[in-house]
Amino acid sequence: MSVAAETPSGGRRFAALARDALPYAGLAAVILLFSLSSEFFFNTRNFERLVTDSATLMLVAFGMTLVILLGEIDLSVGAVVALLAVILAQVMDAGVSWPVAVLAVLIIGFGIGLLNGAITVLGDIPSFIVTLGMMAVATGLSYVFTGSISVAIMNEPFLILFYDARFLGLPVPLWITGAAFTATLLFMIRSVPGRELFAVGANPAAARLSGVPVKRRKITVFAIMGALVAMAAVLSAARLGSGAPASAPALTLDAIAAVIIGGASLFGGRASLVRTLMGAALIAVLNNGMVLLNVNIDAQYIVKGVIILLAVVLERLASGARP
Amino acid sequence: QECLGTAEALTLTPEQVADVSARGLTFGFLTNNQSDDFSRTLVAGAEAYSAEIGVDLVINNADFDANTQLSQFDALVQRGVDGIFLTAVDAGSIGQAVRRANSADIPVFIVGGAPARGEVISVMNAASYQGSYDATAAMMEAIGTPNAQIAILGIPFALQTIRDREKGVLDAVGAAGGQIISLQSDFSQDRLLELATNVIQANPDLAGVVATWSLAVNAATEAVAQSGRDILIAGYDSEAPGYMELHSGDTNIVALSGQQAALQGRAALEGLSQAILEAELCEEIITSNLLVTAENYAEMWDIQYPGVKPPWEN
Amino acid sequence: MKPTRANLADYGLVVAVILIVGGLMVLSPAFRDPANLLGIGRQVAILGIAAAAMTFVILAGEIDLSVGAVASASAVVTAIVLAQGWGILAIPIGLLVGGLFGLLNGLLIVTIAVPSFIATLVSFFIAQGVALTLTGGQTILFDADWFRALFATGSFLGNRSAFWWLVAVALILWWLMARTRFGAQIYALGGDAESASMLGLPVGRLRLIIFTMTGALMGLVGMILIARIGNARADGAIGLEFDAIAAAVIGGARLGGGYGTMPRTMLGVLLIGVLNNGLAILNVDFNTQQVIKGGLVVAVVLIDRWARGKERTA
Amino acid sequence: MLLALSDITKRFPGVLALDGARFDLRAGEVHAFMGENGAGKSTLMKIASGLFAPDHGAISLDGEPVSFANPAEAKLAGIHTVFQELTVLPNRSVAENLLIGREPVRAGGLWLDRKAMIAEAQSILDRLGIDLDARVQAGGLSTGQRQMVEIARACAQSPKVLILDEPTSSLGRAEEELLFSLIAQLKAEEVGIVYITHRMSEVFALSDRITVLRDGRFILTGETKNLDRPALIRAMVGRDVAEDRHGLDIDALPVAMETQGLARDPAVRGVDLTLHAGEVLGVAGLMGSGRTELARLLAGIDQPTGGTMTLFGEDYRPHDIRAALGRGVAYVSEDRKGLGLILPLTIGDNIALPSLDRLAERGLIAPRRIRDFARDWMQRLGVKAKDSAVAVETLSGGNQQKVSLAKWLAIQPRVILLDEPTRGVDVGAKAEIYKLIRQIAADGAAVLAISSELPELIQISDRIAVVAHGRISGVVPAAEATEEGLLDLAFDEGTAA
Ligand SMILES: Nc1ncnc2c1ncn2[C@@H]1O[C@H](COP(=O)(O)OP(=O)(O)OP(=O)(O)O)[C@@H](O)[C@H]1O
Ligand SMILES: Nc1ncnc2c1ncn2[C@@H]1O[C@H](COP(=O)(O)OP(=O)(O)OP(=O)(O)O)[C@@H](O)[C@H]1O
Ligand SMILES: [Mg+2]
Ligand SMILES: [Mg+2]
Repeated sequence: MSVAAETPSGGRRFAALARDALPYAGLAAVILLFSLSSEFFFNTRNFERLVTDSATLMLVAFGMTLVILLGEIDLSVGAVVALLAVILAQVMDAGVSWPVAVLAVLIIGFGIGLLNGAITVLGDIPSFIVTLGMMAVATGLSYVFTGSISVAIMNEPFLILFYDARFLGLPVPLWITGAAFTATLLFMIRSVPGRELFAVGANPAAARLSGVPVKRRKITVFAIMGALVAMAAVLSAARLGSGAPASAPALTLDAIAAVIIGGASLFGGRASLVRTLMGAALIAVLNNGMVLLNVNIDAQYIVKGVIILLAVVLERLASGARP
Repeated sequence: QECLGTAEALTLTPEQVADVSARGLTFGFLTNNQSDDFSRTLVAGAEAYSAEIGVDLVINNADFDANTQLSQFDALVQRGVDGIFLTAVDAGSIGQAVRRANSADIPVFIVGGAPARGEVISVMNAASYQGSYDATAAMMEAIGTPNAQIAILGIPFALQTIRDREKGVLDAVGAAGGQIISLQSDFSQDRLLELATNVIQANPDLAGVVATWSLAVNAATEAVAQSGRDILIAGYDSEAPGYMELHSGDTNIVALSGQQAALQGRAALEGLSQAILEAELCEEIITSNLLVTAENYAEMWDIQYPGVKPPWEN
Repeated sequence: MKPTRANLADYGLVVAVILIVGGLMVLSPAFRDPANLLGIGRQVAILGIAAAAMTFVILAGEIDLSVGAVASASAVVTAIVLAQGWGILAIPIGLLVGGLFGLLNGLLIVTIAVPSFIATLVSFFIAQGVALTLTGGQTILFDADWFRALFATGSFLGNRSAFWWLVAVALILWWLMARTRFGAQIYALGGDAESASMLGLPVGRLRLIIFTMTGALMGLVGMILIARIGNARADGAIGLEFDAIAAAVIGGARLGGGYGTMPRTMLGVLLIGVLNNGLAILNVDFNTQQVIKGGLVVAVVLIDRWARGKERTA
Repeated sequence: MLLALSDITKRFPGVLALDGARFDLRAGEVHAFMGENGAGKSTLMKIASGLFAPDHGAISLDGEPVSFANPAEAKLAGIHTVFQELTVLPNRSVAENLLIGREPVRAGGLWLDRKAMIAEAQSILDRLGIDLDARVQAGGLSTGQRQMVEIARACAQSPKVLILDEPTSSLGRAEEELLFSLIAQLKAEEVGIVYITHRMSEVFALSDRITVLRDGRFILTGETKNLDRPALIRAMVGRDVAEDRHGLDIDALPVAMETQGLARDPAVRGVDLTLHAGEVLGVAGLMGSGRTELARLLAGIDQPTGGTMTLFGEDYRPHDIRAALGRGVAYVSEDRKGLGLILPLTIGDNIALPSLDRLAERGLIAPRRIRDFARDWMQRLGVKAKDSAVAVETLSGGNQQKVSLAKWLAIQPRVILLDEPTRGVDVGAKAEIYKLIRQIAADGAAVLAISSELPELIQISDRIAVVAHGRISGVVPAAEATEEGLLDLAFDEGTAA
């Protein structure tokens, strides 16, 4: 059982550090594989592009880590990213300045997350259903709002700032991802509500008896998820240069998979942000590597399945879990 | 003629082919999905021709995800291919990447509409509007009565071609004095079958169904057959199941509009090659559609699927 | 303390479904046509069988993301076998393909302790790859009227065979779940896997059986799928897993295991089927349908939850 | 020899749980198995039950060497076990729990015979004298009731070897009696019984022989009649443990909590109780008498349907547990696995959970603070574990109980409600916990301690209140209390109406 190692705890230092590093094993193996097979893969420009391109996935996966840690799920993220990008594009199209538009989208995203959380918690129904409903509603609305035509974003400063611009030599999306990662990590293991999440996910009844405001924590997490999704929508819109209703159907499953590949339990109480980062990186590297390697498009699925399996098995073996 | 404006005009001369071969080019080829006949025929056409002219292809599909397609596009730019051809998931959402290709001097040739920004060498489109207009008009004529009730079965997708097809249907129905009583759409063939069945069931006076994409054609055909009613069908996309229907001699399909995917696949490589040889392409290149009916289906198959054995010969 | 017995409040879901059906009946004469109501029965056959199998999986505390892809792969293989003219052999082969994928899931989960989410995600990719490789993205046609009649189109006791397959599967799975030792063990496993193994239940074998059975049932789903429409495609049943999980969860199955019943899952299936059918008949457009369906499903589950009242949780 | 385990070694990551341990069992004997928390008793018996494979060593049954790949095989061989961790399935009825794996069937096994199942289960319950409806969901049972279900399940399968791992840890006196007569009956049928317990009185009343384990090593096996209490304790703990009684002058102490007519239907039906700061008020009662329900009302977990409460003279009406915590009232649940602890989390996280707010500095918590904090409390309660980063689920039962206590003591409550505070704790540790409870009281906290172990109540309390049928049937100064007197009150019929 590597459960203990997953949770933040007091007394561990080097051994724990080493164990935290082990999930890199699967990712490292894949990177090595690609580097050996394609001359185009292993270089800074490709990695930089990879990081920038996977920022959306990363942000959503960070939020998903918190949600899954609680034993909940959010199936609406892909649809909400698309809807928010559409709104962002339309608002800017209507002449609103980009800071206001971005702020508005962040607030709406936060509100959607809050709504998901509130219905789940106050209605006491599974988040699976609530967010499935939200997914359908958001998808429907993004098509209805646009009449199925993607809305181009012509605001160059916005596009540059959230995609091309650099700060201290690194691309802005990387800074945003890094900031979100640090903030989420701090929240998860250094803040009171964050640490309480582990208890809420593993045993909500016991957490409640320990004085944890379980409902409030759950709603908070969904709201944080909403904000991260909104930030992801901003980056996605800047990257695509448009608000498109079909922009991110694969995002939801990819984000959940990243978290689970990172060793989290779908049923709550166990998740690690560092490992989620690895899981998301694995997915991003896989998608990128397959293009560069020119893997046959039909075989790509099989290769992807087998590599995910190998990475997971390798990681489980390395971290000393059951066979 | 200032620019090359048709698929035929793109044809490479033997000298040009030799020139292209000598350069050892690699082209990236991105489809918006890989499970439909159109994409596969397009790819097959391109693959066959790439062997002829000696260029390498890197092929990928986006499973209808605009973000994924953008990543794939960027990976191709990163790989330094000599040209990129894509059937866009959403033309409006690829412009950023097109700009990056522009600055890397990689020519881009696109199906599905001009991107919002960046320069492409040309936009290739099938004659969506005209094709669906023609097929629908043929059906309206076969129905023959005014005020005929028509249902549309479509795909809820944000592609320019889909909107053009629907417009073609509306105009043709309007011109013949018919009325559209239902417009339903879905992505799945099984759901489309359900929708078609429900629509037929709910409308006793339904005279015709226009299916605006391949799976809708299959679904409409099957639903009409199961209902046993005399409802006529026009369709956009003629694929093996539609051809088999026409071949059976007992069908409600009046006409199908066939896109020339294999031709487009070939034209894609020719267009990119022409651009590399510094020829000027017109802003839009339209490939004409085939109007496939019970009379001409055998000839049409050979045009639409060159070198592929017709299904009725199996 | 009183024994747990079904009381009126347990019927919140029934009431909600009845309200929706009633509303649609008032709104649309075509909906209340008996022929249409019967039609809903067969339209939900595929979803119903997948949801029934998924209920078992969820009950055992697991999840299966591969069902859609596995059903598609079996469908493709079956169609190819039929097209080869191997006749009746197609049926065992189709079931076998599904069963093998199910077995693969089970083995990954039981022998190398991969969480079922990952194991079935892996088979999802593999099954999809297999289906695409086998079809090359083309639609596979076959000609076997007996097969189509047997699995979907044949009439029997006033409804089509597809509906009767659903009835048969739902009854058998209900029996397995509620009336056999095997079912009791699955409830135990899902209630507390650790206790179940301390009690000496063959936990590994139970998981293997569940996943293999689900796989084989997806073989059946694949056959019904192609029998309904008469062709097979690599993406025939993609996405089925989410609808199936949704139907089971709407019916009250708890992700995490231990809770769920077949009749309530069937109510969930019925709800989805009725909404799909009714909204199409009312000619609500696809995107608005999404919005309405999303909202209604949440509302129905809220009503159901509210009717059942607060359970004592701590 | 019916069952013999010899030279058994078992290692868990970082722990040598068993180190050449041995144990033998004769047919028709009750063999008490003793040892401190974490000595390895449960582990050894899990090996005998086929749940764990030993790293080394041999098992023989009826003189034949055997090895069990899983619990099913052990059961088939006739070894049935009531595990320390309850394995009652919450989502199933009592009947389904009792008959799991051998449900009555009709039609050649094709059809579960539900009627027969309920009838059979009910008859098992009735035969064993357990007052339970076989149709209710097990999730709603109290811990004691679950334990009875567990015992009934094992006994009903005509075992050859019956292993009982702390079967009475949440049983009241009446159920205990029931179990004892059951054991006598099985003994007469030549069943060999392994009996693990931390209750001394039971050992001497019940067992024929005693085996003691310490730190995974065999210490002794002897006839019970040749051993006495101090000797046994010394063998287990390696030193002597004192026992004493208390009795403060209540009138001199300030009133901490007072209830009047406190009720919540149907379990609590009008409780008048006064709890003083500085005293330990024991609460006795039969299983299901409403003690836990009462404590939950005081802790703000459930809402009363009637009556009033005051806390240090002020109106006290907590609308939820956080409100109660905010006013310094803490509750230690009897259901360690379900409500007390978060098993997959570490010791540190468990202990710190209710204290996180206090440990935070400007909203952030340093992991080191949690570590130090947890280490301190682990030391105070003598939690045996490598460090605070160990997952609680890998601890022995007694050590888990200590963690669950530490977690609540750590918030330094003004009123602490202890529900079975020494469930599954060994004698040595018990004595330490008693000392600790007395210490908290001496430091001024008001302690209310529910326990089903009457000697324990007599030893730790200043006064003992007895609950019967949801009411207080009497309050006795501990100095004057006798087990018989308390039982009389517990059975009091006057409160039943
Ligand atoms: N699954 C496990 N993983 C790791 N360590 C374990 C596991 N089970 C038991 N241990 C360790 O083995 C040792 C023996 O534990 P065991 O449960 O056998 O003690 P016990 O004698 O039954 O104690 P108690 O009286 O408290 O029940 C303890 O140190 C415990 O922490
Ligand atoms: N979690 C629960 N859910 C439902 N009913 C419960 C629960 N806990 C206790 N009860 C019921 O409430 C009644 C009073 O039980 P309670 O646990 O308060 O008694 P107790 O005197 O503490 O006995 P015990 O020794 O079993 O804890 C019993 O009938 C019991 O079955
Ligand atoms: Mg033990
Ligand atoms: Mg109690």
